[in-house]
Amino acid sequence: MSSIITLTLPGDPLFTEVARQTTTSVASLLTGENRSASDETQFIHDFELAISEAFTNSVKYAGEHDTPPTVTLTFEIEKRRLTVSLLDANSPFSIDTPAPDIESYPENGYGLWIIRKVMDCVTYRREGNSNIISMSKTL
Amino acid sequence: MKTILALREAECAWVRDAFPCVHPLLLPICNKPFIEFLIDFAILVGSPAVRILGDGELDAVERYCENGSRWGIDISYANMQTGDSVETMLGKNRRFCDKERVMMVSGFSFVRYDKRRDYKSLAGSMPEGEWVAGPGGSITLFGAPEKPEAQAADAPLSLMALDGMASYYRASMEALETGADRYVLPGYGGEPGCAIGRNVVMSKSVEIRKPVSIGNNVQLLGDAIIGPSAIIGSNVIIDRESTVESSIVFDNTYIGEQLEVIGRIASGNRLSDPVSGVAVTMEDPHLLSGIRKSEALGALPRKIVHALGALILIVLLAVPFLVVSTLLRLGGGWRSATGDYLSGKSGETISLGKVEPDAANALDTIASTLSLDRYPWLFRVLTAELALIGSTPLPAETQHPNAPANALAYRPGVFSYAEAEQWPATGGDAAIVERYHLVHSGPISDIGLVVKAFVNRPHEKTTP
Amino acid sequence: MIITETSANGIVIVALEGRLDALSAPKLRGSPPVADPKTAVVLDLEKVDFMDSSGLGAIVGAAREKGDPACGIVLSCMNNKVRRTFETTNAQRLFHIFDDTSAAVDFAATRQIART
Amino acid sequence: MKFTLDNIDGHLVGIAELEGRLDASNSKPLQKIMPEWLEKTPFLVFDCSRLDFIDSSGLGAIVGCLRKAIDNKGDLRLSELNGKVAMVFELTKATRLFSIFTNRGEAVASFAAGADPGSAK
Repeated sequence: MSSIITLTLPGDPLFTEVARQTTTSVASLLTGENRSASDETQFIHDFELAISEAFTNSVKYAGEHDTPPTVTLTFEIEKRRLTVSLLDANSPFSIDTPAPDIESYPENGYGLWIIRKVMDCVTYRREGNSNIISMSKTL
Repeated sequence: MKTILALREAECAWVRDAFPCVHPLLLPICNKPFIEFLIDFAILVGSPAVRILGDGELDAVERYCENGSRWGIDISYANMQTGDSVETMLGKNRRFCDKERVMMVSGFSFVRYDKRRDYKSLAGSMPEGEWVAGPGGSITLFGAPEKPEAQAADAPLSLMALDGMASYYRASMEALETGADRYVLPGYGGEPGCAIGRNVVMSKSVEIRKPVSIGNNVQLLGDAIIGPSAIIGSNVIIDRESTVESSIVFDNTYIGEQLEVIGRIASGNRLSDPVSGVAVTMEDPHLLSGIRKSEALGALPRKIVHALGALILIVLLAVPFLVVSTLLRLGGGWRSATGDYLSGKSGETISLGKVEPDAANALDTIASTLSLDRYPWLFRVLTAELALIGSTPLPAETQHPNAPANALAYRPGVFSYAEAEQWPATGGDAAIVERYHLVHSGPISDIGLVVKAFVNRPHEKTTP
Repeated sequence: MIITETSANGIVIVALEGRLDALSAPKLRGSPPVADPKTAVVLDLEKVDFMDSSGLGAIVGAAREKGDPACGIVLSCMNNKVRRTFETTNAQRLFHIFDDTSAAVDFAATRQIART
Repeated sequence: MKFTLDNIDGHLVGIAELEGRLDASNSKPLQKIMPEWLEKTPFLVFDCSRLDFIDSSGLGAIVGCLRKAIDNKGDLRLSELNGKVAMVFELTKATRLFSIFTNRGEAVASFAAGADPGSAK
């Protein structure tokens, strides 16, 4: 049994907070058997972080079009698993970024690495002119 | 009195090399993670709160210990720099210390104590300063004694540096031999020197020689000899006529038939000699399963049986599939996602459509009862891309914790052996049962297992 | 995000409150004591309830520009969520992290004296 | 695989140097060349000092060689197993099938008169 929620937001950093808060409230709907409260807190926070990173990336690379950019979030809620997909119309990219070399004090380039690290499964596909990045994690 | 447990990565770097899948603080000593011995000691000393301080990643430790409510204490985590002095370490945790007396346990050492003794009064009356020290670490007290009048209480306390495989092996064996007298050890012991976990299945002909410690979900097959001095982790299979003596077998390890593991550490597909430090990584599918002659001979009939089985299912299910899937598709209840999965050949992937019918109405129930969601996969058996029954296909893009060390121990199937066995659905258990059947099942038993999987599958709905 | 600057013992304390993300990170980078390579700063994160990699990047980038990165920005009072973001990228290795702001100030002050 | 013959007290002993890895992918040549060696002598020593890795199929191949040597009324003895290889032999109890020597000289000498070459330990 799964439910699906779709949400389209303007591609503007102001809406990052909306994306985050929606994600945390959706993530808190999931329940896991034999899971402790701190597992659930962690689960919610991991999604909050991953969506913040993905949304920020979408917005950052959205400047190349004339039409106002949008980002569409799709939440697929199962009993113990949540999958969040982000669709945007930006140029294609790769999710296989290497780990940041922290010793050289990098200021950027952590985003996709963090997403891959906190999620169970991250996939990227290109459909027509759209990027779709899907992130899922089981509680 | 509060407790700070301080550990530097450099002190336990050898664990990362020897057992890459285990965080050094979670290294099992007699089937109990290292850090738990320290937590037990902190409790024995009367600490209500423990802070774990490290100069590396603590994520895995945090996931295991959480906030400590399991032990009835508060556990928190903090970072330090490798070169920090004791003063800096205390400064970084000033709020935690809160002007109370603090015990700092530092270094990667096994603390030898005796749970029956009164460490609380002893620690309370000890003067400020080093309590006990060893080559690999120390226990130091900060702040004035809580009870100025010194008590005559005396309890054994010493440290044993865990500086390599040899000392780790010694500490484990020592913990096993002193048994549950001095430490809190996991497992249920019917008699002293023999602790056994949950869901341990043992053939009648298995011989157990004390002392032994056995974890959860362990299968001991006919005529196996376990012990003396065997520490067997969880999700382990010891196959027929094998001997495990004076050895440590880590979680998720399969020990094949007619083998002799004496004075060794077996972890996954790695076998180490704790004394010389030599380690061999087995690249065979049957890890340690000895010499098998019939491997090549068995492969072809098995493929034919699988193809025939798939063909029969394709014919039988053709009508239900066409009707049900068309109806579901019209109603929008047939959603399919294509993903890449690891193929049986190393380095290659296959793309499979995964359908997840919702078990909400009658049609969906029919679909899942008849495994129609797997119907399209059956054709892949004919092209030999999938087995009819084998391992659960693993997604290609993730670093899956159960990802097989070599492709031979993994053959993706339409149905999985784990489904047939209704084995507890958690990853490690399922992986080991799949590996076991890959090695042991032949063409005939595969048919039986397919039937079992077909019948069992629809009942389990919780698997992710 | 709200940025409050105070000082104690000759050390500037920059206290942050709110969310440290792509929207607010430039504000932190622009804060004069943070941007000045010669000023040692204690960054009080007690009231930061969310931080992502943009926020982390701003802190790491500011540290890089300090004469002595490890002592130029000293961190205090981060909650578990923020600590996890640091650990995910191993950035905790770059910083001295305190659970108490006054202890962080004491540490920064002794380090400054040691250097002059 | 280097193969040399040595004459010890009238017995011709064949010495083969195994090198590198012996596993499923490269144990065939050994099985193929074995009859050629046996034509020269059934008394063989495998010098394993340069053998780095062996798995169950490699071990199977060596056991096969032993069987052939015994069928020809000879024996196959091993020398200088390194730690890793020795561990696999111990694990599979193959140590019980072979006479194993710490160096090549001893292994060859064990075939000398006095020591009965037909009987393994």
